[in-house]
Amino acid sequence: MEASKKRQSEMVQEISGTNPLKCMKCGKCSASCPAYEKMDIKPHQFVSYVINEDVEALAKCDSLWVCLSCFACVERCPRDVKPGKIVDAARQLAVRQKGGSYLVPDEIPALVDEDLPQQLLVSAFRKFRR
Amino acid sequence: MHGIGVFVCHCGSNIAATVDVKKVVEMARLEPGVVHAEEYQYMCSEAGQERIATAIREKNLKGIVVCSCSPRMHEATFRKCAEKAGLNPYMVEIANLREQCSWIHKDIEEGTEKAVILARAAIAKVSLNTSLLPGESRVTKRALVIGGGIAGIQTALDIADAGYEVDIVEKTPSIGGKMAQLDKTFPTLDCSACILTPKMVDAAAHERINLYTYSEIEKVSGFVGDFTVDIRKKARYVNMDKCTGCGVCMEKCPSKKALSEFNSGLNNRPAIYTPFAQAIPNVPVIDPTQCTKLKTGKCGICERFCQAGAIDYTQKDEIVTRKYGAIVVATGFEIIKLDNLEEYAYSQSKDVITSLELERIMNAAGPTKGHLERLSDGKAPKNIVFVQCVGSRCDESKGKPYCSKICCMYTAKHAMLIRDKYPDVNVTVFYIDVRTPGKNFDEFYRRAVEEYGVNYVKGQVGKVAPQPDGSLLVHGVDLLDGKQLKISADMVVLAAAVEPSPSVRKIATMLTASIDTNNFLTEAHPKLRPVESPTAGVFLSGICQGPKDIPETVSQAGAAAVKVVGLLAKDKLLTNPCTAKPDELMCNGCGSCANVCPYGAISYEVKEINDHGIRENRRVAVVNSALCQGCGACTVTCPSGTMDLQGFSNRQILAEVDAICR
Amino acid sequence: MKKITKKDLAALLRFIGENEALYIPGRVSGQTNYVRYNENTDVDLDTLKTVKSAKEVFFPQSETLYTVKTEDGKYRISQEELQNEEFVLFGVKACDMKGIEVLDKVFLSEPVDTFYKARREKGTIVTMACGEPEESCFCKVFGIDCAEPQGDVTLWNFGNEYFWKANTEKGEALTEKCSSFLKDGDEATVDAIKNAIRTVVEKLPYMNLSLEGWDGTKTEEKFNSPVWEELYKPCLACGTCTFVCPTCQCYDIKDYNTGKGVQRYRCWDSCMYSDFTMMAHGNNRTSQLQRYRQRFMHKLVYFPANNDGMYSCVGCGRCVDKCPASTNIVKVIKAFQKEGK
Amino acid sequence: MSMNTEFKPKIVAFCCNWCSYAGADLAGSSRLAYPADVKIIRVPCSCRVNPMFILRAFEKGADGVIICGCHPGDCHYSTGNYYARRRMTLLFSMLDYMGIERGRTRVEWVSAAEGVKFSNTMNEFVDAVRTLGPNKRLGDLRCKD
Amino acid sequence: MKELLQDGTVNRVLGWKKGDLPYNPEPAFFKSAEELDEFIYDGFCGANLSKYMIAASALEGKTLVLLKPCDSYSFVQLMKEHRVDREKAYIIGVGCKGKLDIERIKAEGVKGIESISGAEIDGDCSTLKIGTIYGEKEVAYKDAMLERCHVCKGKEHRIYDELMLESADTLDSGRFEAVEAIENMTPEQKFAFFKNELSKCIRCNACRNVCPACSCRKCVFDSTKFDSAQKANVDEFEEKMFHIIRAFHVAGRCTDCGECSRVCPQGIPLHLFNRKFIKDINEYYGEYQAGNNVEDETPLTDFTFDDLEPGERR
Repeated sequence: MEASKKRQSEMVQEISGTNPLKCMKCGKCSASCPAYEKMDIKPHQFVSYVINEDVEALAKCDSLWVCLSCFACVERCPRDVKPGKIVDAARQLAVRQKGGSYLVPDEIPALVDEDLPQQLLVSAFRKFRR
Repeated sequence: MHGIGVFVCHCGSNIAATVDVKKVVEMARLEPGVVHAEEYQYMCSEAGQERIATAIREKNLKGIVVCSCSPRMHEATFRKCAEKAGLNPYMVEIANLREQCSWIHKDIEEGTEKAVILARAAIAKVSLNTSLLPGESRVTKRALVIGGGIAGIQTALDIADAGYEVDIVEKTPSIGGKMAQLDKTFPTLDCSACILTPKMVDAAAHERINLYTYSEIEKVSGFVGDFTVDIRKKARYVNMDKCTGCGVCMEKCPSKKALSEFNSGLNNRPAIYTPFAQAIPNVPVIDPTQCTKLKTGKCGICERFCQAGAIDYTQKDEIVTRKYGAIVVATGFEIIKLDNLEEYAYSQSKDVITSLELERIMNAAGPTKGHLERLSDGKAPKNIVFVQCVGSRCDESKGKPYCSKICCMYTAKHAMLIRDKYPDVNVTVFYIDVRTPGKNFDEFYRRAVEEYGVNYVKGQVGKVAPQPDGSLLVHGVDLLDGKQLKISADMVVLAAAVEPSPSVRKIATMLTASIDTNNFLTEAHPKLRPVESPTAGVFLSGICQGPKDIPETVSQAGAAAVKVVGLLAKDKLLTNPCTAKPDELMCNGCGSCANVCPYGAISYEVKEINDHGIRENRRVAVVNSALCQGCGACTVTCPSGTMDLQGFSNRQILAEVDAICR
Repeated sequence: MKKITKKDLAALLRFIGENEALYIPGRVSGQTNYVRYNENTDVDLDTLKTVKSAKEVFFPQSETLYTVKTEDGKYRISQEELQNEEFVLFGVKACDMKGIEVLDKVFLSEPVDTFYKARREKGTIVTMACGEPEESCFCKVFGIDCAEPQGDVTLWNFGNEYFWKANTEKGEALTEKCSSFLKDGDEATVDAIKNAIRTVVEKLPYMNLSLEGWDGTKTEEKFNSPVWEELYKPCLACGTCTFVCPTCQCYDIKDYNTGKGVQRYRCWDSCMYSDFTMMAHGNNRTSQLQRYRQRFMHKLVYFPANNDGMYSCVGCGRCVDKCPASTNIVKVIKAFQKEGK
Repeated sequence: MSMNTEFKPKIVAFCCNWCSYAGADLAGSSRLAYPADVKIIRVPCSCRVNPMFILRAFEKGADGVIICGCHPGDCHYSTGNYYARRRMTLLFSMLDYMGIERGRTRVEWVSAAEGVKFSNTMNEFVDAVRTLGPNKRLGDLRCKD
Repeated sequence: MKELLQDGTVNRVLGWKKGDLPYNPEPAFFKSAEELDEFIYDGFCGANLSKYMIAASALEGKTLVLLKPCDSYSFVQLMKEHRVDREKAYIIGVGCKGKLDIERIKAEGVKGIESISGAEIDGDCSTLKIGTIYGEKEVAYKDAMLERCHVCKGKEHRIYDELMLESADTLDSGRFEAVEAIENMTPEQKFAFFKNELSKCIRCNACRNVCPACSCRKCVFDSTKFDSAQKANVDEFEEKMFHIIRAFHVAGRCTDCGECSRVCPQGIPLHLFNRKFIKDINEYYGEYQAGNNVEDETPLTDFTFDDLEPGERR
């Protein structure tokens, strides 16, 4: 059990390419987050959840689907911890666990707004295919 | 070499417990060249040293090996002992049987076997040792202090008071440095100028202190005790001897568009200026990039108004060459550029300022005459937000990885002063940690919270958004409440990180003093030699070594001064004789050794060489043994083995290798 | 006169190699040198000249003379044993055979070199006539007939066979030992082979080289000739010529510290090296000109003067082939020839 | 297993005077054990270590050679270890290229404060050399007996 | 050349003199126009004359020297090391169409060579017609070229006063192919490969003495300072020691002129050592060509703070 928790936490770090231990707990991510109010687990908490190896809680939380993937937190983090990437990684884990997809590839082009940043688009696909 | 003596120490039971000392003695006797071997309880004791001395005298020993503790501990002791007994001190080698054998091994057999090998290696080495004599170099009884801030001034005063001449080289037109720009100082709230100005005057008036303001270091050569420094005295265009400091020129100067460096660029100054009213020397300089006369040849107003006739548009930079025995680096700091931290809107809004700018705004001699007002519209702010750790404790891509150390305290000071003077102003401080180690520091911070009602919020600011109405929307977070905050502020003050003055890189290179990845100068030892640079004769004072506040800077300045005085008090310095030595006959003059020498100790000369009867002029390497520190980088670069290191020669090291691998 | 078919040769070599040491030209990474035979040896009797000559079998590039060891602070000396087993040296060409004769003059005259002598006594030399002499060959200039080399046994390469003739008692003994592999051969064929070789030799470019004036006299005149001043200039002072030469016999004696003692060994030295004959006071030949001159004066003047006119060059042409700067003994002889005119 | 415990490798460690030698002293005064197979040669700086010394050690029968110096940036002579680093990088690469076991050579930066690191490094290195067994590829046969 | 010699611009010409066989011209100093009749420059003039300029720099007056493009790198490197005097050299950069290796011709089974045509510098250098006492032979010029010409550094001279003759492109293989092939071997294969090659070494020092980078007045292997003076290959260790140290000493200074491999009497591919270091330097510290100019910092007397650690790979 312990081992699998550890493995999940490592997976998040692997997928996100971040090192949560670099966090100095300044909260700048949460200060920057436009979706903060709607989040049950706040951006800065995401980092400590990974450190504390409680990815399961992250995979269940609403924040995953509230996060806009605007990456303001990633951009502004003074320690280069990239909380947004962690959210993204946790979301991927959640999606992998659930499987299935509501979106059919053919439907996608119609939904795409040309001006959207690529990264946001990819995140959106991940997010809304449950 | 014949006539080697071996002395094996028991070190009480420290060595004898895991090394069969008798066996080591017995085995040492079998080594070629060994004529004497003995053991004793404590070789370093007086009785032990006496035994060594007696053996040297009676058996006419040519070299000795002491098998004892680390050479870092007692090499000097045994060298002195040998010298007293009439043996050259460099004919002593130490086999480290304690730290590197008996203390780490438990098995006697194993320990003894290794001890024998270590002794053997030392014997093999000593048999190739040669007598070495330390050279002597003279000490110029004058010190150079680079930088005229509080660190430099204090160092200079302390050295001068001890009776030695000191030159201060300051790149701006006046001494005083950053401290002169500050309004009040923590934790006592003294007026900065009130405590600094007397020191500036003292320095200027001191008979043994010589000021080179508006000057820069051009070139440094030489070595500890005997540095030669070229100082560039930049053209002031004002004759220092004639100027009375009346200030008419500054009033009359029509070109007033330059930003005042002293006021952090918040207002303007004329082309001819002194940085501030109490400047020392109180002699203005003409900024050649601003002066109409110097740029176009027309104007000349200052010259007309100067009754002393001190204006001289024809002045040129002047190079002064001076000799020094010691150099103190006190180059201070700058505030970092905030380009990488655009979220704080520093470049977008005039009302987002740095703490240093706030110092000027709060100062009675500053651009707002000491009134707290917004720079955009001159209105009194009602809500002020302070942001801590701006660019400090950051990932390399964003700012500086270190804590700037002074921000927590000066922010508390600012917050307190504002609440004191303008009780209706709301002050919010966003902090990550409040760091207050220091005498009366935490008390000071607590007063800000408890007595002055400053609102400290744990959490960082994510963004400062200038609003159309001129206010600033600060997006922050209160991590303890778990709430995101959006505060509408009139003014945001950023505690921007400090960094070493950019000029330090060039100076460090000239001095061959090492700097770390953040451009702070490296100390010779972080704990035990914190005010000395690894380069002999170069000392460190103030923030150039690492972030520090005023009291720390002053105490470090004093410490550096003591080190300088200790050096200047000597008439002669003994130089380390373990230096590189080239064999002229073999030298190709290729130049690779000089390329790797960190001390510039190697030069090339064309000399007449007599190579077994063939006389010819050849370019050969010459080592200045006073400069050489004996690292040996050159010896490996030299393909022919022309360069060798005395005391650690190729053959000596190879003999050790052979003895160990035997 | 005997003969052996080429396909039986491998078996013969294996037979000899099983009973005693056999040294034979073998190929290692593209180069042919004398190697100690074993089953994996890539025997190469077709390459005319081995890189190093056959001399190293009798006078190895380096050999230990004695060893000193320290035991409990005392020294113990143990001498290297002399060659005490019979061996066969196979495939030596006429020039190398002559080279061995030159070495005999040096090492077998007083004081006799016991190491060399033991090897000469234990060794049986099987020589081989040259099939296709090359342009750098000039053995005939020194009176050597590469169609009929000396040695204990001589071989001639012809078609699918080697003709085999024993010249000495040792040769007879080897022939006897190997008799099961040998059949009778006829003299006439061999004579025809010899003639064919001699005809080829006449066509070689260096055949007209004249040794006139190199008779061991006029030492001063040769020594002081200005010709050397230009000749030595390309010389790089490497030891290639000396080390590939079948007659160069200079050696150095050195000590090697093994950690447990000292091994005294001797190794080939080259008069081209700046530390050749280095003595406590320095070197008596300080310039490359002097060193260069020494080598050729020794081969063409000093040696014949002391050895009844025997040159210590055998015209193998190895130095012609191998000199990195393309300077060599032929060019020296020619330069003097030209100067003489 | 029995083979490996039998084999006592000869290890030469070149330690710079200012950091690594002091680190070794600290390991000693902290009683941090490492195998007696390691013998230390004191050099002023890691840049004093000539490739000749390393090859010579192997020639005479060493099974492993390790060079310890100040951490990059901390050199007492400010730049010595940077040169040493380049030299050793190239030398080791060449040895590897010639089929000499990579595990027989090592460079480690050990500060005067890193007694633990010194001891751990030596333990690891000796283990690695033990696994490789006696040095056969780089050694003079004359020194073997 | 004759004119420069006659009008006193130069005191001598350093070039190649006709050999007494069709393929063995030797480096020579010509002091008069008359002597120059024996001058030759053809496909067999492989010798790198830069090395001889060290001695020539000590002579009175200027020496006219002919340098092929690859030789000019050596000259620049020697200038950088203050071993040759630019003022004393009048450099004619001569074109090159690839230099020939007589060993390669002989390896084709050619024996008893009497004449060779097709090696002339003004020819098209495509086929060598070889007359031998055993009949006519033909060898493709390309097949007879030295290894170094197949990895030619280019037709540009790094330094010259005057240029003469056309060059040809001879580059047709990867410079580091052979090195990479060895790198990809197992340690056992690597060891066997080098053991096999180096066992042939006779310590004649030809590689060292011909090398323009090995220009020490006294080589460590001739000096007593390291107790390293050895003459004979008593043990295979010694060859390794010699060749590793030699390659190390010229690392960052070797221009890859290929002379060592050209002169080795035992055909040891010595350039494989130098080229390994060149490859490593390029990979670890950035592309570097010794002899390109006199300004670049030599890699081994330079460093950056974030150089990779020994054993690390980039």
